[in-house]
Amino acid sequence: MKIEDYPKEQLLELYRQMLTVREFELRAIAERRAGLIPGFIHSCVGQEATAVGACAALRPDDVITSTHRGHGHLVAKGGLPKYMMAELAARTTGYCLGRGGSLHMADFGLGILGANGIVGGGIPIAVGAALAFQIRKEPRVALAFFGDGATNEGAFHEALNLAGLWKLPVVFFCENNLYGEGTPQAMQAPVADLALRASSYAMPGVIVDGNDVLAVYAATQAAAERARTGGGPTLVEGKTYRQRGHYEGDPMVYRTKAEMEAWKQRDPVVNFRGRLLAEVEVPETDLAAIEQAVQTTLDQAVAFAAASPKPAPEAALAGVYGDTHGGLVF
Amino acid sequence: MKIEDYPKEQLLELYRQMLTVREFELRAIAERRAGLIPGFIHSCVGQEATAVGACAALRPDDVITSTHRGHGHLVAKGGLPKYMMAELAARTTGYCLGRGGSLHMADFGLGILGANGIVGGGIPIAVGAALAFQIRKEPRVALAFFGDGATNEGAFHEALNLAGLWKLPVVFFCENNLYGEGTPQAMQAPVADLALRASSYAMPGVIVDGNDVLAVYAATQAAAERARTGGGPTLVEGKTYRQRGHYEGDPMVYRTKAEMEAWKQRDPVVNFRGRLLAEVEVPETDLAAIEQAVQTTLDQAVAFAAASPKPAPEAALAGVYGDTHGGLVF
Amino acid sequence: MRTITYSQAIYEAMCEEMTRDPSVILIGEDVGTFGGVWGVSGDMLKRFGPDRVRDTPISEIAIVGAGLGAALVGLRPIVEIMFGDFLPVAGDPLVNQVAKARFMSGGKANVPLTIRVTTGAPGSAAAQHSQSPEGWFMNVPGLKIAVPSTPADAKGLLKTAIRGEDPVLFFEHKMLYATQGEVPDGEDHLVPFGRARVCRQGDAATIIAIGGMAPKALEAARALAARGIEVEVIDPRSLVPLDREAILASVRKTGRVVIAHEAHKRLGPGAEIAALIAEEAIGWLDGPIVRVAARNVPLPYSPELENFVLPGVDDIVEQTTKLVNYAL
Amino acid sequence: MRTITYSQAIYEAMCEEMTRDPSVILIGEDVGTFGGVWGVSGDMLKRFGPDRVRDTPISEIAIVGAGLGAALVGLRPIVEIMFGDFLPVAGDPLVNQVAKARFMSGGKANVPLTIRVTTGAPGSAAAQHSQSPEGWFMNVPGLKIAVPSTPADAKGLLKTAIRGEDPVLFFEHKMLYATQGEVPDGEDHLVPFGRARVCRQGDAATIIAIGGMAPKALEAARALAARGIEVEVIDPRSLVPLDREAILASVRKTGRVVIAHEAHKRLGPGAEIAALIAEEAIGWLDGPIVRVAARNVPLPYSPELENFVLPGVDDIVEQTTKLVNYAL
Ligand SMILES: Cc1ncc(C[n+]2csc(CCOP(=O)(O)OP(=O)(O)O)c2C)c(N)n1
Ligand SMILES: Cc1ncc(C[n+]2csc(CCOP(=O)(O)OP(=O)(O)O)c2C)c(N)n1
Ligand SMILES: [Mg+2]
Ligand SMILES: [Mg+2]
Repeated sequence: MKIEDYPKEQLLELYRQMLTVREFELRAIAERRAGLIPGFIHSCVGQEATAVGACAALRPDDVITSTHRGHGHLVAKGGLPKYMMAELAARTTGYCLGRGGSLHMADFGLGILGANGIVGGGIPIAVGAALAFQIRKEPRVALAFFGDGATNEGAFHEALNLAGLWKLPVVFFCENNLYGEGTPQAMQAPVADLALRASSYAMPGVIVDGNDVLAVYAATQAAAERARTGGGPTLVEGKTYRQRGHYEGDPMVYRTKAEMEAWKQRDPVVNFRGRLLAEVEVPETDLAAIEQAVQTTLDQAVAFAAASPKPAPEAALAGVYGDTHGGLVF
Repeated sequence: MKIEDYPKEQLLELYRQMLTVREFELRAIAERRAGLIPGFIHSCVGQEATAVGACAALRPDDVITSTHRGHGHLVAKGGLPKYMMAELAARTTGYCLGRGGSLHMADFGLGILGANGIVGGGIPIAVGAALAFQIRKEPRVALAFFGDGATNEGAFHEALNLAGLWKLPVVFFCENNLYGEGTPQAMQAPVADLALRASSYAMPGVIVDGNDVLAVYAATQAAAERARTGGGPTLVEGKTYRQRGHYEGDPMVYRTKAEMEAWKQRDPVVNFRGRLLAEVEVPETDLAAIEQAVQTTLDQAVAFAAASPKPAPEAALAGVYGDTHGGLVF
Repeated sequence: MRTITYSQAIYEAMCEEMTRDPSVILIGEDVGTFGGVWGVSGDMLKRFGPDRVRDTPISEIAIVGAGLGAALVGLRPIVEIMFGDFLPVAGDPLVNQVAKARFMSGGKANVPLTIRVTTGAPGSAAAQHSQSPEGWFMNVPGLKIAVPSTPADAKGLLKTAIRGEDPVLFFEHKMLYATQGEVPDGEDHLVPFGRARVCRQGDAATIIAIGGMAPKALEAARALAARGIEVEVIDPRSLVPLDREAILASVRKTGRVVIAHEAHKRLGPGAEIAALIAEEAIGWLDGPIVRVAARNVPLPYSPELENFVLPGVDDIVEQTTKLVNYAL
Repeated sequence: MRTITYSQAIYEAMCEEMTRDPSVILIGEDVGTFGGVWGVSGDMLKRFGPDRVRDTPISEIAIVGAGLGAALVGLRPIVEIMFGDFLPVAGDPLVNQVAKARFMSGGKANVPLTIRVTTGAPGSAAAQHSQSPEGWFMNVPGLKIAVPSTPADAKGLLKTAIRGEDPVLFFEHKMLYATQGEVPDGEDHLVPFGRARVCRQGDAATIIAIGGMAPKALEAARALAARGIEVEVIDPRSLVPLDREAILASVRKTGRVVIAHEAHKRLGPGAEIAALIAEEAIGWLDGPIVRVAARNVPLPYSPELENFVLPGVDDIVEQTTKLVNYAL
């Protein structure tokens, strides 16, 4: 499908979401420096198109599992910046009541089964959700996001094998951003195209330009459709790039300015904006309105977070178990 | 290479080894019933050709890691039946002084880095040995044996990736006997040819008739040569069949008599004997002499085991650590 | 009341709960066609079909991880791990995912996941098939740990686990499968977690015995009684939560404590019980807190060595006798 | 003697041993180009080359398993696992392979393998990056466990680990990396395992403090001294082997014990120490054995919550004061 064949509202929504992700990250980084946010941030700046394109192909009752670099996935699956920001600020109004932080945000109502601090940790979880959908004969799909580095973990292998074997409704979405922390992908695996690993599990492997939100959307849409109709899982690899450090503060000794510059030219948000103007003649004012709205959303998110209460210390003791067997101390 | 191109002594040696494996298993099973052997036995009856063919391609200073079904690997790598039988009988003269039993036999002098009770557990160990050979620039090879079921473990994936990435001198030998315990291979993975999983790690994958000792030898020989000369690892899949239960006592509800009968026709030991007689005209008397010698070896092994002392109970406390830091109690 | 085996009790608990609630499923290696390597699931594949009773590949990470994912969207999976020794293969899903999902999400995740696993030495199975990992995850908040020692407890605790909202590591002792016992009738025979069972009353000493050691402790108690020493035997039934009150009450009564488990002594579950008593009831003690446990070496293959390493009835009798004669 | 950081001490130990013995190598995630996520390996890739200092893929099973394989054929690998929280990812190689290889082979396998791993909460890193797993493997015979708290101990214990013949889990506390201390000169500064360090003498109570809690215990001791309470502070330096004698000797002297660690309280390493004392020195105790440890909940993200969960100097002071005033 060409860009001009998409409804204009859909294109604008994709832009709005990508911009929200981008601006959320930049704002979170700024607020971290300013002291609102206590923990680490692994930003997904540069990877907005994979998050937004993939989730655009999902329905509200589909589910995702996410990663340490998960803010984009959350926004794209419907997560609200204010609850995210409040979580980063460790407030009671945050998605996890301040207990989880960046690495563990989840919203089960939205089908967000959780970010994850363990590389590859979310992949088997998505497979399990898909198993439940299959058993209950629900037309729902689970999508697991993970990085290139995660494909070298045992969890990736076992999970894909199980899904391929049982033809589970899962989409495995690999965001190949060329690095795992400071180690280039080429020093982590002897294959550059991770999609080819799909063949080990009798599932299709698809490579897309991960910086092109429409390409990501189309590929994920096809994979989700296939999964939903009993065709089994697909491994989708989006080739992309992390524009900032692995974490904020990363000295980035492991890569060159030139490489970073080259990828900046392929910025998914900036380029999509350009295409909207050039290829489908969206008026600049429409975009400006979105940009304004996104800023407002984020201003409100930060204000909401800052105004929200910090948890009472003893709150740490709650929420470990669902049943306390008559109020036992554990 | 055709059978007639092999030196006769080599062919006879392959036969002798396969027969030793076969007879070792049958004798061990009998001695277990008779009460000499206390533990479980996972026999490799039917899989003699993979063990013997693969190890024939190795040099004495090459190393192997083995599995729960490892007696054949041990014999083929030079393990002596008497020390094996003594270990099964839990005697102080056994390979592990009676501490390990069937699942843990090892002889570091012979390059046998150990059987393993954990499915897939030995694969990363072989990779580590290969890493040492590479670093020390030694022309040595490590070979990991494992079953079809093991290819679904995370350890398999991580180990092959590391070996493919670093071009380590390893041969990954998958004995695909169509079952993992009571579960058919087809219910464990959505691909029947496990050799194809090699492509995920940029290494060649080779399929051989695992019941043809010469085919196994040739394939392993090529893989070992490649590894030894810096060409990196290979995944070799030998298609074979376990003729007896997963363990002795297995009711085998999961497979048909017909299937078992069909594979019996492909018995690696019986058929190789037939070929020796028919295709290279080995005199029956030569074979009879080998058969006699094997029986003698096993008689002696059983006698040795039975006559060997049982360990003193307190011996259990020794051999946990190499350094005791001045005799500390741990 | 019927008299059935421990194995049958577990089978019945699973079948009844699966009949009662369609969201209960069973997955694991060889649980289907094979009927479970320990024979526990038997004909469940036939009874409930391949959708709800699934043989899996040998992929412990995926099995446990998938159990969590299924639980998060509303199933109540029972996952079987054949040997407790293999729990470390699924170490990450257990420790970092299953245990923490609820807490990390601010209490929002529901994790009704039961992980059935065997424990204990079945005899000459050696170091990788004989371990007792009941304690390995006690330091990981978020998991519950059940250690039934009788058919009635096995059935009732398993039902509580399956109906509950939390992840449970359910340890089935291999040598107990064939043991018999009375089990209350009815589908609602539930045994609560955190409630110890006083198996026998006495005041000379308290023997706290875990899992497979509970029947051995009772045997020891009978032998001790023959010598005129009446001991109290307590089976905690669950290690997390632990019935602190029952344990402390008995200690206050007897003043002498022996803790028996098949796990290795060093930082086995008994260490926590000993530490608890030393912290909460030190003034009531009339002697050292004694642990009867496996020695701190891997489990050996040889029967003679294994027997030396494992704790037995004799060890309990001997240690208890010594303790009873101890004068502070 | 020079004053260097804990981090530098570890770096020096590795470099000196690699220079001394070509069979020592370092492998792990980002140990090379990045210089280690904690900066510890720094320029070692440049100094020793990519053969001996290897960045690995994110494959903890393979890393630890390969470390074992390399050790079995004569290398002395140092393997780095970035966070202690990830040890369960490599659960099988650690528990079933590395720990047992020697014993299972009848004592024949040599396993000179050092596994460096970080521990402790660095602040708002949440439940999967803040754990203190020092105790998780104490119930697994075959592993040694080192918990250095000073630069001198870090250097000396690491050298002992690298030169030794056994697998060692070497826990480096993240919050200690930047701390300074005097370290003896020379390449043969070895600190033996199983020899505790008496950091401060006193007779009012014994505080046994593990890893990151050792400096906090000393701070608490100074605060207590200001109130006239002179406590003894003991750092066990290794948990396996444990210096039973030093601990028991101090307990016999003071009669009061506080055990402090950052691991969760329930079956944390302190449980074993408490159980040991309750078994071997019960008659010497003048009060309960107190454990100051993290609460039994996963580590939270919020600083307020985290602070509430973790044990601090104040907790030690408060608990010790209470204990000293306790009358049996
Ligand atoms: C099991 C595990 N090992 C190591 C880490 C440390 N770690 C966090 S992110 C990361 C890199 C992940 O790379 P990739 O999967 O490509 O994701 P990216 O960061 O590039 O998005 C590593 C090694 C971890 N969190 N979990
Ligand atoms: C990690 C682990 N999971 C499960 C088992 C139990 N088990 C022992 S052998 C076996 C089947 C292995 O199948 P395969 O790898 O094909 O080898 P085969 O027995 O066919 O030789 C299983 C499941 C185990 N020993 N280790
Ligand atoms: Mg990446
Ligand atoms: Mg098989």
